[in-house]
Amino acid sequence: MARIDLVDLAHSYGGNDAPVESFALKPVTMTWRQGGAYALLGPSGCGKTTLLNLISGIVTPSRGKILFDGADITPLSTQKRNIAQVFQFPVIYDTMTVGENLAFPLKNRGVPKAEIDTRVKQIADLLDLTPNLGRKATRLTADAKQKISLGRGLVRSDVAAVLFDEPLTVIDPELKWQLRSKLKALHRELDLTMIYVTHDQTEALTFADTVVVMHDGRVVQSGTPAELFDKPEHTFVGYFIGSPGMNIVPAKVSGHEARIDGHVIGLHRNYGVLPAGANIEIGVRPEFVNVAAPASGLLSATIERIDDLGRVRFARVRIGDAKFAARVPPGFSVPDNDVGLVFDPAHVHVYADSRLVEGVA
Amino acid sequence: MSVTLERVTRTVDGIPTIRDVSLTLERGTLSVLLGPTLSGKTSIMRLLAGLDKPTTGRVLVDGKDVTGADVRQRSVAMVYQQFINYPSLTVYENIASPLRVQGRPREEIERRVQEAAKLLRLEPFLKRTPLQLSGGQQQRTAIARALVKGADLVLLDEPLANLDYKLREELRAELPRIFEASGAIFVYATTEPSEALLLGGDTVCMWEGEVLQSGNTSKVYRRPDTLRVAQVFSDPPLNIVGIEKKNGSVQYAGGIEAPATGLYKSLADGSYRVGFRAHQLEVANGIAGRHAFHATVTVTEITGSESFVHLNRDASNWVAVLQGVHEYEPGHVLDAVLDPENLFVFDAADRLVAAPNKA
Amino acid sequence: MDKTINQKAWFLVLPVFLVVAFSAILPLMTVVNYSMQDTFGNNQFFWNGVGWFKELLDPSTDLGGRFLASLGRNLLFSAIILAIEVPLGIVVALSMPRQGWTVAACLVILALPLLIPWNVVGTIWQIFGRPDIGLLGYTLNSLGIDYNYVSNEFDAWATVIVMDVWHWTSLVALLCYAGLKSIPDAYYQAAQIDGASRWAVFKAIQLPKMNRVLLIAVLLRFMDSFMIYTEPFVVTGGGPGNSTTFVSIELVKIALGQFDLGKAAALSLVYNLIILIVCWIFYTVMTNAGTERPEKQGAAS
Amino acid sequence: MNTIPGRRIIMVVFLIFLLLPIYWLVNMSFKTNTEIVTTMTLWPHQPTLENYKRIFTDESWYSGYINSLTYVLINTAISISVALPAAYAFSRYRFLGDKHLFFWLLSNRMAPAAVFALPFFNLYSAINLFDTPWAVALAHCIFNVPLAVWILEGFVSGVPREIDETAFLDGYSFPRFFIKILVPLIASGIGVAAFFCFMFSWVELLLARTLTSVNAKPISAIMTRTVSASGMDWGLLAAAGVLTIIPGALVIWFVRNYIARGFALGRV
Repeated sequence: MARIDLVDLAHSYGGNDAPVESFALKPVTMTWRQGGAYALLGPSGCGKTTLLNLISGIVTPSRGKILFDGADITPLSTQKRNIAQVFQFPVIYDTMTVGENLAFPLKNRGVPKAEIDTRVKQIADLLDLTPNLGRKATRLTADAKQKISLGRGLVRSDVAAVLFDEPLTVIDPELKWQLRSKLKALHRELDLTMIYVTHDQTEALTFADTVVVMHDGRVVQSGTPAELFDKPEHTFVGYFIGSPGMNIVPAKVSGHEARIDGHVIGLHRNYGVLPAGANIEIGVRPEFVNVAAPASGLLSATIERIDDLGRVRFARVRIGDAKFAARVPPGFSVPDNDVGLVFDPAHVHVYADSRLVEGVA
Repeated sequence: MSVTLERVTRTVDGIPTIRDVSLTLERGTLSVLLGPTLSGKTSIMRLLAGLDKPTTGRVLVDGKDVTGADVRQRSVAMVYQQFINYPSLTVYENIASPLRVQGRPREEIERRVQEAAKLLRLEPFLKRTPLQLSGGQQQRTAIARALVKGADLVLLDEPLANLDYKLREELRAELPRIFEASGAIFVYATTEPSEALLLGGDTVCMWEGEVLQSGNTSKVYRRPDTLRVAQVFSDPPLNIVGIEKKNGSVQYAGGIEAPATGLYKSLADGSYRVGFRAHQLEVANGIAGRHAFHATVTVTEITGSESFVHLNRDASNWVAVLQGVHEYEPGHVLDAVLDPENLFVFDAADRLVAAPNKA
Repeated sequence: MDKTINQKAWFLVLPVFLVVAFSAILPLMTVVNYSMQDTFGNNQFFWNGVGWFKELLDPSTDLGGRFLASLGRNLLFSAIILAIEVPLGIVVALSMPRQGWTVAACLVILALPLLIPWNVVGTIWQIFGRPDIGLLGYTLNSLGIDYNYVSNEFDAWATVIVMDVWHWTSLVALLCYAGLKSIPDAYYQAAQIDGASRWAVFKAIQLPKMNRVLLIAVLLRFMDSFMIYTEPFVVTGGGPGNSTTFVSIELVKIALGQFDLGKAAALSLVYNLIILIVCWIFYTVMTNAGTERPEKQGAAS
Repeated sequence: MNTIPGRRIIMVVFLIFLLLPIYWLVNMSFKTNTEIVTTMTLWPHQPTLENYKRIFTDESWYSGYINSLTYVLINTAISISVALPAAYAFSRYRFLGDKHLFFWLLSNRMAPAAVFALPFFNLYSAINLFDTPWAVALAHCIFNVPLAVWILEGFVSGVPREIDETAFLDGYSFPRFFIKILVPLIASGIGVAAFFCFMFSWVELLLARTLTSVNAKPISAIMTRTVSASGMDWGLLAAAGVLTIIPGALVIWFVRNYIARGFALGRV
């Protein structure tokens, strides 16, 4: 179980002298504490798999270092890094039974047979694989195979970290949540550093206590699910986390007020004078903007559609030419075209060139 | 223009995939086929399109029997789950291909293809081949080709299932606008209740090759005929608990008793099954006097906007949903509270006897 | 989406059926016809019923003796070349470079012997092995080894076998290489993570993944070696004596050499029957190997 | 990780083993007959193009190449054109006896040429096609058509069925779909199948020699009869041999990524 430090780590498939903009992974320095559960979240092509491959040693970084518990393991091969990995599709040894699959890593290390058997039995119980131990591995369903793949890592008592590369892709939708809760329970029981790569926000936010959101090769924000939801530090995080994503609308901001399309919205903090020339926007989640009857003091918007999802209703509205989503309070009968928007000032954020501006309380 | 399936069945290698389905689709309507995987959605679509022949029963278009008709004579377009395009043609040619086959004049093809490309925001990609595009753009190309043809019947078979989470959300928000722009009959298959609710129109609930209930989407959502329909139309899964109604009070399976208020009041004595969706179960601490149950948290699934709390109570699994981010540690015991006004009651034969009257 | 049942598909298949039937079924009918008769040329035929078939199985008769002897030699030959070419092919496949232009270069050179007309292969080795003008023959003899494939039975066998290894090992290597290339990188990464040794990787990943292509390689190599004619005929003419007279060479001697139609036809039928049986065994094994899927646990939702 | 120690040496040794006999043939093809018979030289001391000149000028020699190319091209054309629709049928449909037919084709690919030598001789003489390229072309169909069907069936199965359905839904008729949509998608497959039909017909000797006598004589048959008055003319024989390797060597580069797939009957 290791603490992982990324020191100015970066990687470019086009060689080190290529422009930084083209790097698959822009330079990043972070520390992942020992025993933590981290999720690398972002759309396809954002560099999350590259980062995972750098940690597992499959790819050697063109720049920077990786430390396990302070020791520089960048030059070490995957084998010597003592990590475990569960891949996107189940990787099992077809000709072996489940038990032999689990015993394989220990047999390779020359561990005495008695110790192998006890260890395998222990991990099989942990992963509810005991009834299948004697069966051929290829005979099992996809989720059982992924457990075997995980089990091969866990049998090694000294594994530094367990890496997951979108492990639920081939699992049937109904079984996904069971495997997810199994992984979460394992993380609590085994005090293991776990790193989970996915494009699905539910998997990331459910599994990890720290989510690293990546976009275009850059780590955009790293924080707990609550931080990502309440205070996105970048407009992309606001857009990517939450469904529907955060409304991001250009506005003029000074002091305690933001001005959109001539209307003033009160802000929770004082933003003084923002850097000139920056692209100023305000961001607010649809959950914190309620639809109300049009009134003089309220910002007005024209309704395009009402999305009724049963437990919650969202109004798709337009302010000038900016699209906007707002919550329809339960029982509110929506007028046919114009409507007023009531903002919750505490959840309205201001962004300059897509980065969060911290106002003065 | 209407398309009808009349008492249609289909068996493949002896296994019945469609059991006695009758369905009528009118012009300009959108019908959502909602059901779990392998419930027969794709089979129904292939029968509507004429790609497969029914074992028994008939397929009618405007009353005329087209059961045996070759797919080429039918005016049908289909979008598959795995974004099917012609890999060797450019996006422009892909969209234009149905018109070229119909022998339309050049300018008309140009106009209609540009129009469809604009609707699906594909103008910048017209010269590329599909394999150079992202999954989302490939699926938009397939949808554009399906629309440009002006077919009377447009079938979409779980078109968003293979897309990234966020891409799915974006395209899902655009679909209503895209469908309104064309007057054809739309049939949209999905496993996700939220897509049915979002698209509106009618919903046809399917289960193992049968149509359980069909009708206006919000009506079916709010008035499911049977427990099975309610289950099909609930994500996360419908919570169920057995009850025994006896002289003015309700005995919940697992040992809780409460006065038969709300919807229970008008029930005759006897045993029933109560179904309630995740948002109908309130998670709070110690609200006395209401129908409250002690339950232990197994796991909390967080999507950002909502948190689904999986609970275990008396050996059955329930799911409650909360707005925003709420992390409950597994093993934590809390009170799950039911509102007798806001739940569904089904009789011993699983038929609906009581449902919440408000929206 | 499995295949739909459509009897109209026969129209699509008809051209193939007619062309192959014209070359296969029609001639086979004449063979069956001849196999029941005897003739002394000049187109006179005498009914002989199953006479020839009985003789074929009776080593004491001339026909049976020659057939069973050549069958024995052919099976021995096939066994030896399989024992050499399959393992050697695997080793060569494992030695292929991983990427870069060298891969294409190796592939082309490996494929070269497979593209040479079979008689030219014979001619090459006929020249190559001659002590006076052949590099091999000359070098061996100058090293004091008395190597002469024309007169010495062992040398003839050695030459024919080395020629076949030279001619066809590349096929096994190419098939195994294709099998290896289909293995996703994730398997090698998993093996690295599990600390597997070279041999463990071969036994656990590469061999199981190659068993399908190895099956095809063994089928092709057995079949082609079992019906070999041209190359040994060009080099040794079936000699010395009839030590390298394989079944096809014997058959051609009887059919086109002696024009003994009856005997040749009977031998052809038995020969074809053996091929058919072996082919059927491989076909069923191959199609079953392809259809073995992990069973889907739990009822389909 | 996925290769073995010492792989470079093994590869080099094996390639030398393959190239040595060919080098010796090429080396000899540039020598005069006297030099061949008198001294053992590793490269031609008095190189000559006489052997090649003889082949390109002597009608009885170059006609062999023309005859061979004629029947090989005819055979390839026939094999591919009949195999394409059949490959589509096997890939897309289940029909009465499809499994047996597919097996029967495989068994014909494996049929020994020796078995058919005599019957073909009688058959083609009977329909007086004997000693014409058509005889050999049709005879070679017995193993080339099955090969083409097996290879093309693999490539057609690579195209998802939904593309056929989308085309039919778009209104394509079957022939138009086949030519405008399917054929472009399996163009590489057709190229591979054509190369292997060409190649297997080009290398075959027994049937080609049995079914021809004078005016359709292929090069392979002419080569086995080069005993001239002054004994074996080795240089000429070597040159003729080298020229038969050229066609395969030229085209192999274009199908180098599909070599294994072609040889394995498309099953890889």
